[in-house]
Amino acid sequence: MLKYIGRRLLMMIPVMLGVILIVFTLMYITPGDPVDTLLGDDATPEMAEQLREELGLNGTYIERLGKYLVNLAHGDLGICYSTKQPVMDRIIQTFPNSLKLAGCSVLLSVAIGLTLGIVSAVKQYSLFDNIAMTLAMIGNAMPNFWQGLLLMLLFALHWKILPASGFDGWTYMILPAITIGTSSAAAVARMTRSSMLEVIRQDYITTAEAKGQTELKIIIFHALKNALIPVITTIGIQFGHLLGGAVLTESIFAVPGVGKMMVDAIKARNYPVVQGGVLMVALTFSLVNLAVDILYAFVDPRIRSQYK
Amino acid sequence: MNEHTNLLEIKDLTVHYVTVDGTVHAVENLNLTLPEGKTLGLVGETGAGKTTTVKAIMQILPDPPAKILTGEVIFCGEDLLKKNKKSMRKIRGKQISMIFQDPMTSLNPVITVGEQIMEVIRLHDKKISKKDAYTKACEMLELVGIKADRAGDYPHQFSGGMKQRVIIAMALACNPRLLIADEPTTALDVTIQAQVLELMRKLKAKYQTSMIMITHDLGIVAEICDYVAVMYAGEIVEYGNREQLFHRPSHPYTKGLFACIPNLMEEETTLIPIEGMTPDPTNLPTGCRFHPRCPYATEECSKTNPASKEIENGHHVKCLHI
Amino acid sequence: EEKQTTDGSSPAPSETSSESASAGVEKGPVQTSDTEKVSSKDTLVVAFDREPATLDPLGNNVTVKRMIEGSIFDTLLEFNENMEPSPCLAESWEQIDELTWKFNLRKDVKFHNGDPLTSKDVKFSFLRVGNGTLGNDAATQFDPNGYETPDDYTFILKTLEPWAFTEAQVCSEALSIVPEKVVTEMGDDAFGRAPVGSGAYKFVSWTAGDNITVERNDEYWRDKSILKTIKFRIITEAASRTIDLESGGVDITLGLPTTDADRIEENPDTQLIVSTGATDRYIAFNCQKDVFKDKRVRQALNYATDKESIRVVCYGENTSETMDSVVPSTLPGHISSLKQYDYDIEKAKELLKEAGMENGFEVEFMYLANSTNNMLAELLQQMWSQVGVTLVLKPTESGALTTSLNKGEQELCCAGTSYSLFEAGAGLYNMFHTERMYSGSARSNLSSPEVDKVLDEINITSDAEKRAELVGQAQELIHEESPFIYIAFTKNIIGAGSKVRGFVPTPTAMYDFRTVYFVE
Amino acid sequence: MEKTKDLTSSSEAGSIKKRSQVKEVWRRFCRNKQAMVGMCMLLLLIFAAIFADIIAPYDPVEQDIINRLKPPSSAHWFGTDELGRDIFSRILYGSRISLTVGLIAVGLSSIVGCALGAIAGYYGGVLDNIIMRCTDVLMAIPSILLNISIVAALGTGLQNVMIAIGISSVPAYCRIMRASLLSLKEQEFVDASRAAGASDVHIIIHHILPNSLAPLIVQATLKIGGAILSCASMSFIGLGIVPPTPEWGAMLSTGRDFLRDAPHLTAFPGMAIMFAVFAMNLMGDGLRDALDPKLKN
Amino acid sequence: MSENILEVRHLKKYFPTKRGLLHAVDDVNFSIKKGTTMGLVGESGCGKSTVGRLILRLTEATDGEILFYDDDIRKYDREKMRHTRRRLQIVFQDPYASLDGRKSIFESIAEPLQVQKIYQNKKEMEEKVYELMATAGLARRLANSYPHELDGGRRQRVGIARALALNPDFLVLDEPVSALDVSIQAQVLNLMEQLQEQMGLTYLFISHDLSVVKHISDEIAVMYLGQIVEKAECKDLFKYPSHPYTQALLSAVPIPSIDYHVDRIVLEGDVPSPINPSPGCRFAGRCRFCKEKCRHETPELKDIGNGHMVACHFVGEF
Ligand SMILES: Nc1ncnc2c1ncn2[C@@H]1O[C@H](COP(=O)(O)OP(=O)(O)OP(=O)(O)O)[C@@H](O)[C@H]1O
Ligand SMILES: Nc1ncnc2c1ncn2[C@@H]1O[C@H](COP(=O)(O)OP(=O)(O)OP(=O)(O)O)[C@@H](O)[C@H]1O
Ligand SMILES: [Mg+2]
Ligand SMILES: [Mg+2]
Repeated sequence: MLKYIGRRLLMMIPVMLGVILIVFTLMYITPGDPVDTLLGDDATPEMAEQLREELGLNGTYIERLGKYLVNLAHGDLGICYSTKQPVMDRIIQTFPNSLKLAGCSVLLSVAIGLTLGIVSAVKQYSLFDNIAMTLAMIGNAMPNFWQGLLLMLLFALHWKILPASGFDGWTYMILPAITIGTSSAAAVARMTRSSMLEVIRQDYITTAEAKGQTELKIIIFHALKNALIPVITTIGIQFGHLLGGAVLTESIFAVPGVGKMMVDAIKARNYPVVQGGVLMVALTFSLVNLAVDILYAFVDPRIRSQYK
Repeated sequence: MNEHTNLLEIKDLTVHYVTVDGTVHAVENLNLTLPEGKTLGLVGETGAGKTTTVKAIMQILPDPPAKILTGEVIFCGEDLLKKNKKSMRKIRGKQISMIFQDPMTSLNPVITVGEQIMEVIRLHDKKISKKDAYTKACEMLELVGIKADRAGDYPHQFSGGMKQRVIIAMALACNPRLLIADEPTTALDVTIQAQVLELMRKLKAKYQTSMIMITHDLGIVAEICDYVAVMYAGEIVEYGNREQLFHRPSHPYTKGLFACIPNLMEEETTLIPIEGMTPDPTNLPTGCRFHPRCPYATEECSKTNPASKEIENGHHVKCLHI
Repeated sequence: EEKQTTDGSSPAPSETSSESASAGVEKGPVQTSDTEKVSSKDTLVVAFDREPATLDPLGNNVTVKRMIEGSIFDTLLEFNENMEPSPCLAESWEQIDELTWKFNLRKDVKFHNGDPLTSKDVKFSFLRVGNGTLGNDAATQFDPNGYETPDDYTFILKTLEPWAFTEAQVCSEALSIVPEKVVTEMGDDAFGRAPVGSGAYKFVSWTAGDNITVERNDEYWRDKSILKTIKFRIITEAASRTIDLESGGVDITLGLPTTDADRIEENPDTQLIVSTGATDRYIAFNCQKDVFKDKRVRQALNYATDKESIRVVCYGENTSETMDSVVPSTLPGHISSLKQYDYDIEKAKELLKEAGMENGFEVEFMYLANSTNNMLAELLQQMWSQVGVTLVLKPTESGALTTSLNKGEQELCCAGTSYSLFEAGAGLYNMFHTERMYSGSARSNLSSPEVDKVLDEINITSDAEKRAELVGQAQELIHEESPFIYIAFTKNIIGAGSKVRGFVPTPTAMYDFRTVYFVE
Repeated sequence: MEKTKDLTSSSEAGSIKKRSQVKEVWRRFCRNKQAMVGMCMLLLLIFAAIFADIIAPYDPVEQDIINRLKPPSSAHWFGTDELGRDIFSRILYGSRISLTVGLIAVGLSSIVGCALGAIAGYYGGVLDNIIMRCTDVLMAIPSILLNISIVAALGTGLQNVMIAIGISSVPAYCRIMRASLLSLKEQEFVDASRAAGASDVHIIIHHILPNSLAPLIVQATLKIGGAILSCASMSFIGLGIVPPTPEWGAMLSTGRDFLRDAPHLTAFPGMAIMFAVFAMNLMGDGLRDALDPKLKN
Repeated sequence: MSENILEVRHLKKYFPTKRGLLHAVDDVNFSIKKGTTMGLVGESGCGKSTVGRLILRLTEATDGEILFYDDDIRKYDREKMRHTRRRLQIVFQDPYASLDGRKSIFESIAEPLQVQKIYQNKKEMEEKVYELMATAGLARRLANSYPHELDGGRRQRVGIARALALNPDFLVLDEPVSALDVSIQAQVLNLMEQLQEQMGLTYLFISHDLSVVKHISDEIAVMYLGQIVEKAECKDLFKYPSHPYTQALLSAVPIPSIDYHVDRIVLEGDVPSPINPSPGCRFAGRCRFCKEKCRHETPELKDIGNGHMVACHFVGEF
């Protein structure tokens, strides 16, 4: 197992290099000059040139890439063009927030999605099933900003039970987590339902029944664990996406997250921050994937025995 | 056959599967008795309704689509069909246990075999401690010839034969009075099959458990059954003890079955297969259900469904021409 | 120096003119009445729309940053309610000759760390700005070798040429006075994240992306703040800012979306504060492009535009004001007598015909993609189609837009300008002087010798009256050239909780929160 | 003999025509109630898209400033937008672009994704490793960055927007395809086909694809709404559809500023998107079932 | 020129696995005469299917020769192999798994004709398919059915029709009846025999059920762990089973009669792992007669007369 994890960690290196290369190239070919955004409107061309020199934007593609990689090898992600902070600091400021938010949303979506999915599967074709699956579809299709603002209007303005925006404590996390959570809950619910449906038709479920086990316990002890693999996969992907992709929700609820930081940086062509942010998200994404794979092993001994 | 008390008596059992495509008459007016401590072989083609019958005994038929229309399943003097869910759960696993058709899929792949055996022990003996249950589970494994230290292993770490033995251990864990084995060896290799049969025979001798053995292999029947019931399209067409059936097969279907098995011991001639296919269960033939495939069928066979006749002591045949 | 914003999403909180009930303020804050009891609440939460990159006065000038800086730092001079430079850190000042100015500093000023503020710090602050590369041109007119500190409380500065806006420039927050010792110790970048000044508030904390908190400076050299703490919260989403105000999470919201103004006014829990600012919104022809080289084409399209409709739809009937000149009505020298290009399709067609363009043509309109600008563009497109002009819309992503505009690639764009020095001349110079072509403020890239001449003259005219007159001249000339289509003067719309008292919408955007308090 | 029996029955049924697989799937599809509801919904949308010129009561770009932001009324069923345009007409016209974007972007990404996934899964080894690592990389890059760069490189315009959206969702399909391929290629019927002399391409197209379609269809139908929304978010930062072209996503984003005063600006395009997504999902589920001959309706 | 249609020499297949080389087929030699049936029996996992697949090159052999009409097909390139496939066909073990569940019976049978592009004319091809269905005893009306709608016997017939589509000379029958019910099994076996008579087909009949193999084969090879341990004429093998494993195998088959009583030789334990097998007789671990020698020396396949070959050191001694 340790060896397996080690190998997977090693495999992350080429992926990270690929991420850097692609992001670097994408940013390189995208028109727009960070200097224009950084400098005020009344800056002179000389100032611009000087700044460009200072930021190392004058080198060729290869020079710049090489320099970035060398710095990276020393653990240096560069300096944010606008705030002049090390990119690492900026990531440290925003990343935990995104992590918390993503974590909460995933927990929520798992709670909702699993319950809906299981009940739907057990009561296949019932009214509940139909309603739950329709809700899932709507939850999936409903734009986040819409849902977010509606939630905010209801909970913060109308009922005044939750704060509207900001990120000051766990109460602040509820609304954004619901906003994101419900849309990914839809995916989890659908996935759970279909994989549960497959499992409850298996022979070992009948075996458990023949032992005299109760229905609830059969579902919890026997069926769920077997149905979990595709659900975990979905959750892993969702988690990865939420880390850097909850931009709209982050800005609506004024959550200082890494997604918003990256989008702002992209708009300002703040290269080091974009690269650092993407790298961080990619790294976490890979780690989450690894965690998912390890989780597989926990859930399913057959997979466990493959990790040698 | 009545010299023993009957452990199980099935009377007029009718089970239908109601589906969109029509109603499957899986089991129709089925009567069956099993004396205490004996083994009954239930033989018949695929789809004859063997599994349905035993699932009806256990009351684990999927509902919907399955519907038990009429009948009684009297086990130890009580009609199981009248029992509620809860008391039925107490009987399952404890009084009657079942071995399913496919050892490869009957074990939960993500739970250790020890725990799976423990589960049934603890379900029916609420007082037993976890540790004792585990010890008991290990004993059961040893009993079926698997080393106790493998209790912590997962099903995929066992071979097919071992899995089947685990299932047997699980089924025997609570000393059931009736063990139902649904084609316990079809998925296994001949040599492994021999091992499993050997084991079952030993256990039967040791615990005096009554058993229903479902199979379509007459060879297995010859080996371990005391009584044989031949099923065809949801009905028992012939019932008798081993000698009666093997020496004097009387129903044309039973005869056909014997004729189409290549026999290792006898000098070979050509096989005489039973013509045609199992009838469409949603659209059964009128009269005797076997008549479209029966070489002796007459006009009458297509009209009257014959009643079961006792042609000798305990040998029942359902044919007009006996 | 002025601030131009090319985005027009929601007018950023900008400069407002004069104090409550005075000319610029249309809808002043609720006044204190005797029956109200002062609340013990002593934290004010102010929401604004974007996070400053740094709080170093040296950094790129963004309105929000200046406002926060205003509370942390002091400048030598400051604008009073009539937008005239008045004493601040400098008790008094005088012009010694055409180029030389002398400032006498107060002796009782201490930085937040306890060190006294001396002329050395002033010199250091001015030099820093001169050396900066970050687009700060606040000191470009000053002679870097001309700063003198004869004693601890006297500071002398020299301009390179005679320059009329020296006093106004000294008021600008870029020339806030920073402690030399602290800055040298901390380094520029770190100082920008945790500034130390001499202002009414001390910096407390900065949670990236979330808030910046400052606390009352109890050692302040003049009236201290009533409230103990101010928390500046960053809420980028306009709708969220409004909701947070309504739900009580925020006490003052800057940059309220125009669509929410009515709601805030009607809500008994909130109050609306509207004041005229010094911000223009206009559509700029790129005069260097062939289509727009001919003044008549520009005038024709000006006639073809129903400016009032655009203003009402995009900037709100009551939250903006008709723009009748490039100089905002609040600035000295503004003239309201210009003959407007009133919406007149016939006249437009006529002029186009004169210019030989009666068969119509295609123009590309480049603008920052956001919903306000989209509306503006769509309205314009429909209007111009009536005179045969096909407007090709090119909404552009912000990162690429500035670069394109700075290269003058656009044919037509929309933009806005804030006159942050409150000197029309300074703003006009940046927008229209040939010198400034293709710079960030000069979106029309106009090059006219007559205009240049007047603007040059304004620069060296120290007499305010005279200057105002020249500004009037410049406006006429520019108006005739028609480089812009005037859309609106936008107002500053501020929302506040109904319990907030004492907020004065100052003209400088360096809102002074010292007088703010709550009632029960 | 059984054989003769079957043969005799065949002579009377000799007229039985061989049905093609497509027809067969269609027949099963038609029997699925939900799928038919979904298809009717979609047909309605397509009908609206094609005949928008005829049905729409107003010109979708005709502005009427006086009547801006009017709530639904008999004159304007869905009300008017911020420039006084008829929202109903705009939704009708908008279906053209939105449906195109949804369908093409999803179609593109699913085709490319499937092809890559199929290659990776079928051939395995180094190729598999390379392709899968590439998708890992692609998955880790924020789609907004990808979209900005792709559109910046190719230029704005509907076509490029669809390509951009398509590319950023390739990895998901690639993964799904590969996963089902890994298990499918070991199946005996694949060997049977090979034993008959079939080429790899034949096997992938005729056996593996039809058998792995179910999860792909589910994924694709779920993604259609997402594609429309990402098109909107691109328009929102100036990379997508250029106004005044009506497009649901863009209408939704513009309406955002008026969410509280004129909720109908967001509600109707939002419902239109949901309607389309719902229709697609119903159809997708129906198609999945229809593709599987084992499931009878 | 020999009368052998197929000859296999030193056929080897080692699968690389994580735990080592899996010796699925280890030096297998046999030949089959035209028009006869060779039975291949052995426990699950002993490599029977692999042999069948190797012969068709569905799996590439590690080593050895496969002479089809005295020509080594292992040397053929893709195209030539594709053509040869017409003459070498296989009927798979599991009729359900070997049919694509989404293709109708017609499509499944037509596939070989399509991929080999035998008929340009659609009509002709259809006719051929119906003809094949008739040969295999399938009613025409089943053409539009799907595999799941058929019972096992009919499915297996589809598999057979499919294999016959290209008029092969040689058929590998990989446990064609093990998934079938006894009565249907008899039908299929009869059909096979009938086809062999009519078309002069040659079969390699793989099974683990000795009674079935006995019924259909002319010659039988018994495999154990990738190797052939005994090979003989059908009658000889049943009369004088000489390898201890063959004896156990024979005794393990339940006899559907209560008159015979066989002394069952129950083999202890399961089939040992074929990964990196240790030298010596592979059956040694389960053999009742195992001696010291068996553990070290691999027994050769020896002729004990009449072409009856056995690989055991102590053949005839017990
Ligand atoms: N869940 C179900 N729904 C509908 N029909 C069913 C269901 N289960 C079984 N049947 C039908 O009922 C009949 C009897 O099935 P059953 O499983 O009892 O047969 P069996 O004798 O056990 O066959 P096998 O030897 O294949 O196990 C068959 O025709 C079968 O198709
Ligand atoms: N592709 C493969 N990769 C690795 N090992 C394989 C592969 N195919 C087969 N094997 C192994 O080769 C051995 C022989 O397999 P094969 O399928 O030939 O057995 P068999 O005799 O046909 O068994 P059965 O009776 O179960 O069909 C087995 O141990 C199997 O696990
Ligand atoms: Mg059964
Ligand atoms: Mg095999």
